[in-house]
Amino acid sequence: MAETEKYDRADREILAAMGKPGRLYLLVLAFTVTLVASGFLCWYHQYRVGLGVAGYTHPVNWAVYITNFVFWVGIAHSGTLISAVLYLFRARFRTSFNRPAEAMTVFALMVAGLFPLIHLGRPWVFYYLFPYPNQRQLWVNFRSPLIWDVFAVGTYFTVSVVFFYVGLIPDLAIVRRCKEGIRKTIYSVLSLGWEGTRRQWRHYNMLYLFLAAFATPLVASVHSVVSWDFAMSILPGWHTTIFAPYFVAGAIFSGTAMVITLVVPMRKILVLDRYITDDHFESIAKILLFTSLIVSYAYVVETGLAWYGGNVFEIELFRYRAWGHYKALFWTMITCNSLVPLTLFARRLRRNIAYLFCVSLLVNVGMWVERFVIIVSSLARDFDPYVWDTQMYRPTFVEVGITLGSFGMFFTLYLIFLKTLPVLSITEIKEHL
Amino acid sequence: MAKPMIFHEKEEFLKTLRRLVREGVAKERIRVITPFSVAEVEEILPRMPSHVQVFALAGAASGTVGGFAFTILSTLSWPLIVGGKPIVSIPPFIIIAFALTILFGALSTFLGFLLLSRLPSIRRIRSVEEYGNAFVITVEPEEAK
Amino acid sequence: MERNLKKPAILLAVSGYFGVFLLITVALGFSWYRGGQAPDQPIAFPHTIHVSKLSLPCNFCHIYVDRSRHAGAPALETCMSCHRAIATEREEIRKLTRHYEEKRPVLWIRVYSLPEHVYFSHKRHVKAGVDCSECHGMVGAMKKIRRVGSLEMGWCVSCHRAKGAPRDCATCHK
Amino acid sequence: MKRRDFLRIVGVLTGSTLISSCGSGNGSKKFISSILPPEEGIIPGEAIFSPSTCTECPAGCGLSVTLREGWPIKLEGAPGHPVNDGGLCIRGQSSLTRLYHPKRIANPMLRNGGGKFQGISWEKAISLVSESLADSRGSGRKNLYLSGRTTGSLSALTGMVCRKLAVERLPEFEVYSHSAVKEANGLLFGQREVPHYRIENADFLLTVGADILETHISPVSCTRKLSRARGRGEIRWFHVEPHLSLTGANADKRFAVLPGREAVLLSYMLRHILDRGPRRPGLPPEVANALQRLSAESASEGTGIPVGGLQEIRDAIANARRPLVIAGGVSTAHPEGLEVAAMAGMIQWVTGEIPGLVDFARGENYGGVGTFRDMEDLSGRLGKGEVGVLFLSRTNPVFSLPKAYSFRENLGKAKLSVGMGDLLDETMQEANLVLPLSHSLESWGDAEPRRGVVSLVKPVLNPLHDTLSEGDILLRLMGKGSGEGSPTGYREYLFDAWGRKYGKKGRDEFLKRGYVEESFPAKRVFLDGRKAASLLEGMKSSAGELGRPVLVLAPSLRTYDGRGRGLPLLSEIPDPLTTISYGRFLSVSPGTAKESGLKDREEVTVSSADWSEVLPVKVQPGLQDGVYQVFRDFVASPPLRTEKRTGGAVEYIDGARLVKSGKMAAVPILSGSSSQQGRGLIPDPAHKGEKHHHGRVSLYPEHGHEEYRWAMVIDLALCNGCSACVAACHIENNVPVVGKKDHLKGREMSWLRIEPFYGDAGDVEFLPMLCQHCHAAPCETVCPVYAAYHNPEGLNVQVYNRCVGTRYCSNNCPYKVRRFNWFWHRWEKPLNRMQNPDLETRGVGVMEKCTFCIQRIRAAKDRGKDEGRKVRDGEVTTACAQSCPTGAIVFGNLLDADSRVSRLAGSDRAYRVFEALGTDPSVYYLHGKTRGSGS
Repeated sequence: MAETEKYDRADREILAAMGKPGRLYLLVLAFTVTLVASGFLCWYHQYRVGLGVAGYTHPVNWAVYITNFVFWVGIAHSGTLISAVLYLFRARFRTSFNRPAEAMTVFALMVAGLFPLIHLGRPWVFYYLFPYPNQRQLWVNFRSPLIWDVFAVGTYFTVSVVFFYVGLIPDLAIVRRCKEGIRKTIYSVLSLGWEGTRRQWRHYNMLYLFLAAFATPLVASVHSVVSWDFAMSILPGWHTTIFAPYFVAGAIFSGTAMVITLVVPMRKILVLDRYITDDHFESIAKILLFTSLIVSYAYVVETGLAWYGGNVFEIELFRYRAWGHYKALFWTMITCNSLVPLTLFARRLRRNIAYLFCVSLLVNVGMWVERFVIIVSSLARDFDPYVWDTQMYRPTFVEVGITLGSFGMFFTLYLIFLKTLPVLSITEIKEHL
Repeated sequence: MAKPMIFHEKEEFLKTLRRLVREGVAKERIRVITPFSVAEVEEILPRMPSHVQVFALAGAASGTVGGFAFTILSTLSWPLIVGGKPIVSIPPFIIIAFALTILFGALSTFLGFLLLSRLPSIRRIRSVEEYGNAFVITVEPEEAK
Repeated sequence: MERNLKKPAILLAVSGYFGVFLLITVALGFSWYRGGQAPDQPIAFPHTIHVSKLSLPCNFCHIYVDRSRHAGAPALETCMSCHRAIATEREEIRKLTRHYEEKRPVLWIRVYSLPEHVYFSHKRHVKAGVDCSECHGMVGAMKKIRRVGSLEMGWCVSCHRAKGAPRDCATCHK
Repeated sequence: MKRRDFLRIVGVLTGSTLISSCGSGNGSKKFISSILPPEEGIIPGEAIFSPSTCTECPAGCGLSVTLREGWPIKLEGAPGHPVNDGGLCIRGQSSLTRLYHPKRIANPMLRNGGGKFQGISWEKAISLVSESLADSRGSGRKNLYLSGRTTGSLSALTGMVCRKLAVERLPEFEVYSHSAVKEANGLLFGQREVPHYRIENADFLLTVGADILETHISPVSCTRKLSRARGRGEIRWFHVEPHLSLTGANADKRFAVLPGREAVLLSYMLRHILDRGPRRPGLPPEVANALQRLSAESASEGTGIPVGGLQEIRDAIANARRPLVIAGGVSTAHPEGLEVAAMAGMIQWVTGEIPGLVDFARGENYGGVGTFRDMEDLSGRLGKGEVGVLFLSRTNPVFSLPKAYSFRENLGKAKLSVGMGDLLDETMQEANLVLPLSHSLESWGDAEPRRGVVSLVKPVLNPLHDTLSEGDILLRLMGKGSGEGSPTGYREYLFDAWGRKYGKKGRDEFLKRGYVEESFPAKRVFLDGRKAASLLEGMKSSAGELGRPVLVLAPSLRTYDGRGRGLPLLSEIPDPLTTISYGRFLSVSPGTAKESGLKDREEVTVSSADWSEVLPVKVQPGLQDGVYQVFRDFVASPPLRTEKRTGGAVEYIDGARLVKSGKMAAVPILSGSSSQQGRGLIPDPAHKGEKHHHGRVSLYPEHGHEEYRWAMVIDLALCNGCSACVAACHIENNVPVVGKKDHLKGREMSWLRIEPFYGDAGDVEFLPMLCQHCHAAPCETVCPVYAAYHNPEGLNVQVYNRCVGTRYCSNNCPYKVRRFNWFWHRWEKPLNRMQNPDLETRGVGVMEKCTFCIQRIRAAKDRGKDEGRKVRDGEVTTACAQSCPTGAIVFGNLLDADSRVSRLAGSDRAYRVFEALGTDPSVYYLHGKTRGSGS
């Protein structure tokens, strides 16, 4: 048959996803939206009454909110990794993941960005955190890692959005073609009147290359900065030089897991097996395995440092992590992040999508717990024994609600994405058809 | 304007394109539309590379400079000692400068792209002749130039 | 027909969006204007006469201005020391006299008030040679006292910058 | 606006409204012109100080009350006062919260038919009382007047009124009446009095059970004298006690004696002193012979103190030039208490330190105070129904007396019981008629805590509620009773009383100064050999043994005998030894805990013959096995026996049994670890010689300070953990009281805390921890908005209004001294009056911490500027340093080379906590001498 028909088929099959939403879709959407709503209510309660409604037990001043922040920023990373880094490496399997991955990046960052504000004691003056000329003639303290966050995450978000959008332009042009009425208008506007002329393609390729080039250092930098929120402090368990690489690896690890978690059901429901093959999954599973090994290595190293360094504070802390109030979580973390992924050495398991899916879920859990353990346990055992926590920190319904809300928000956004934008980058797929 | 030739096979389209070039049709007069970026086209009709990188460089540079200027000046405008560190402590400022480099770089590259490729174009947003997934060649008449 | 429904809808949405901002700006502007307004005092005390005509020094009545952080309002005794004799027939002076005789303090309406977290000392500023008018404006020319400075942080700071006064936060923040 | 109305009233009186006029504080929208210009010296926005006397316990410490805008906002010890000389204890500091207590009784109340209280007017109340006085006189019932310890003019007035109205004045009731000591002194020297001990002149002090730092007679006075002497290194101090008290924890050496066996110890000491050859005036032979002879072994057998320990004490006394022995507290509150007190007396006699160290001339005025037996009798008379009107003033027998007395029941049998007090305590709730008393800050009066020391009680504000002072009530009663109509008020009464006593000029001096001190010739006393001998004879057949395990009821540092229980601040501040803030607990020894598998917070039922209580357990290092310990105020009407000879209560419950209830109680134990975990917060005295100033290596150029670098030195050898500083800080800085729920989450707000760290021997050292105002502060760098920064005077400033509440600063503070406002903290009216207008009250979501009392620094600099000079050393001090009874805290300018601070900071005892972290703190600690525990 004629090539064009192949292409048309691809268009049809991929755009099929954007058809009328089915009952299942609506149900899931309704569910996630309710999560968001309840999360918002919890936050409002906290806003009115004060941060005390959360379960903080001094000296544990940071807990679930910061955990979520780190977790979501982490999730964002693999998006950039897949779309930018793999682009530069010309990895073939990238094309089948990059669109959902990029979408994930953007949404994860939207969610992550909320948490620094949620965890503020006085959210109503959040704007103090932004450097803008004001009548008070005050600026921010650029020495504070929290301000680095503002810049790093802000930049990351902007760049990811641009990258995501640029990738979409030619596809939007295709959508424009198949839509009618107001939708057509909208998509034509979004596609900026893309034609596919030679000139456009030339500049487009160049732009895409440069964006990829710009985004790649972000993969390393953003989570390093996030890790410095902790590493720059003097707290035993936080103040370690290995935190930056350790966190970046962790971020990609968790992000990759999340990609799998999202793409497996997507491929099943939207029948995209032709475009997302098991080989693709296998190669991404390899990334998962690799990063898992790095993370496990980091666990060993930080414990080793504490033990070999002979610093009483560090030693006590790591003893406490493994055998103290939070030991259950610590061992969950080890199991999910270090032990379970080892099974992926077996090729059969790598290619077993169902199994891969389960592993990815476990890794998601494990990585969330990892952040929690790092943050909470270190705070609970610092220098002055008098202030060691007298009883365990437990999140309250507010924190739980807001956390669930954040997941709700993420998936809501993702579901909307499925119905409004092409879920795979069609043009790129065509190139390789 | 001239009637476009529409092809359904990439090879066939490329053949025609080569032929046209051989026949000595001025490159400027050949207008090509493809459903996706086709590397061969560039080989057949070579052109000096895109200028997008200029924008990238300019943006990035301004980001770096701006980043340092901003942090240093704002701290000097109200010097406050924190943690016994000097007012102008470069190491942390590097991080800010770096972030801004990437940010400005990316944005200005994007703007550059829009400028160079004449996007967004209102006319085409209004109406654009769609060729679906076909490869199209239009040869503009001499007097067009 | 769907179209012609959507168009006005969009129009409405857009105009509403900007409308809100417009309203907020107007409201802010108005409140600011009100802030600058001169309130009606229980006794219409004319600074014009006392300051310009009689050219009384400020600390003739605000006796604490160079001794305390507060300038202090004159005790009615002080007013009466003159007004037992002067202009006794005037309505406002009668009011004053009534207050004095019934031992009811006069509750003036505050024109300059600082938030709780600010430490401000009249004494220090006066001793540093800051003229009253620099913050309170040409009181002598005001029939009713009007707030001239915004009393916002930036307002204080710019003067401190200009005069090289300390800019340590703890100077003013309690 | 409430406050405005009040000010208007006061304003009319004094013109002090002007103080509040134009107050930049609380952004008030009104601006007041008062009627008259204020009196001379009153400057708006400036603090005024007024002398007064603390009435929280019988000690009668002198106060200097800080007034702002017409309201008392802070109490400080009056410098130079003969009792406390500037110091003030935790209870005294909290006295303000009694004045402003939201639950204070606002007006007289009468119990109606339904047993409910309903308000009545004073006229009604007074006439009701005098009527029932009259007709019970008619019906041959007795009218009785019972009060807490009363001295000075009030005592005189009470006497007069009682005579006039034919009311029988009962001996005053105090839980700690020192009856054994009085009895013993009566017996030996014919002086039924508690003498004044001149600790400052002794070179060796042996305290037997007397908790001189907590509640014993005059704690602040004792603490001050003792710590001055210790500061000069002129005194050694041993302490002997059956349980563990804060006092014991602070002695140079502490010996745990078997409960009730102190007499054996002392007789051994006395014997030894006699054998050491004659000291003037020696003992009459019959006494000497009566004194039993004990070998060190048998003495050790009898007392449970190892032989070595005994010899150590023995030699210490024998070798001391001016040894002083003080027996009291729980050691004199058991069946052999009289002997213990007598032995102490005889040792004092033998060592010839009467009247040198033991001064009967200026006794502690406990003459009028009765005993538990008196109360038993009273209860009996009530039971017989022979009592008409019973006045109960400033006393809470229903709570304090043993159940066996069945005082509560019998109280109902009185025709009319009239309760006088400020809070509705157990006794007041039982009374038929409640007459609210004004706080000492609202009323005139005086006190004579020690013979010849008269201290002024002077009102600083109009009564907040419809209350009267006890004096006024009495005068009104007299007026009604004697039909001559109400005479002049108590104020007038006092003024001419003082006038008569000191003359016009003397009175004004008294009113200005706040106290007078008369001098007496030393009183010679002589030992009555016969009585002493017979006492010793009786002792041979000692019946002092208490059946163990024994439960000791210890006096409470925070609430004295329980009278402070009503005050929220006193429960907010943890007990220094256990760091438990809210709720009751039972202390058990580590040994007991181990063998019966008890953990902290575990609930047990502690019971004796006919009594039981459920209490959570706290394992108390240093407590000896076989002894349990609770504070007196944890147990309502405890099952105490009365001691036959002294009439005092036996503060022990012997044969106490523990039964686990298996439940865990929610007890806020604030300390996360009772040991330092070898982290050297308080360096081990073993390497005291070491230099503690590590050279600091920094990548950055140092930043300097021009005029001032404020710094603090805390002498751990002097600090005894009494927590007065914590209370002072709370009140000075508007630090909120957050309550038990938040304490359980570790969310206490106190800017200053006392950290007790126990050694393996059960010895404890206290580390006051507050913001260290680091030169290179970790908290500052991490604040995104400069809310925390280092100011040119070396203060680590927190700008509350800039704080967004990331809590990063607290995370990064190695000392964890930053406090976060998790909620809006509100001061229940009228407690909000107590707020210091020089500080903003922090809202929700803001981080706060110690500021080195920046408002005081600001004021001092302001004065300095006016006089065109720098702030002098000692001119400005922090609230904690000011109220510290031991003078352990010194504050000043480190740049001034000859300021006390910089001299002490240079001493080789000086070190800083976690110096290795390179935070370079401005708080220096002088590490303590080793305090071993003998047992």
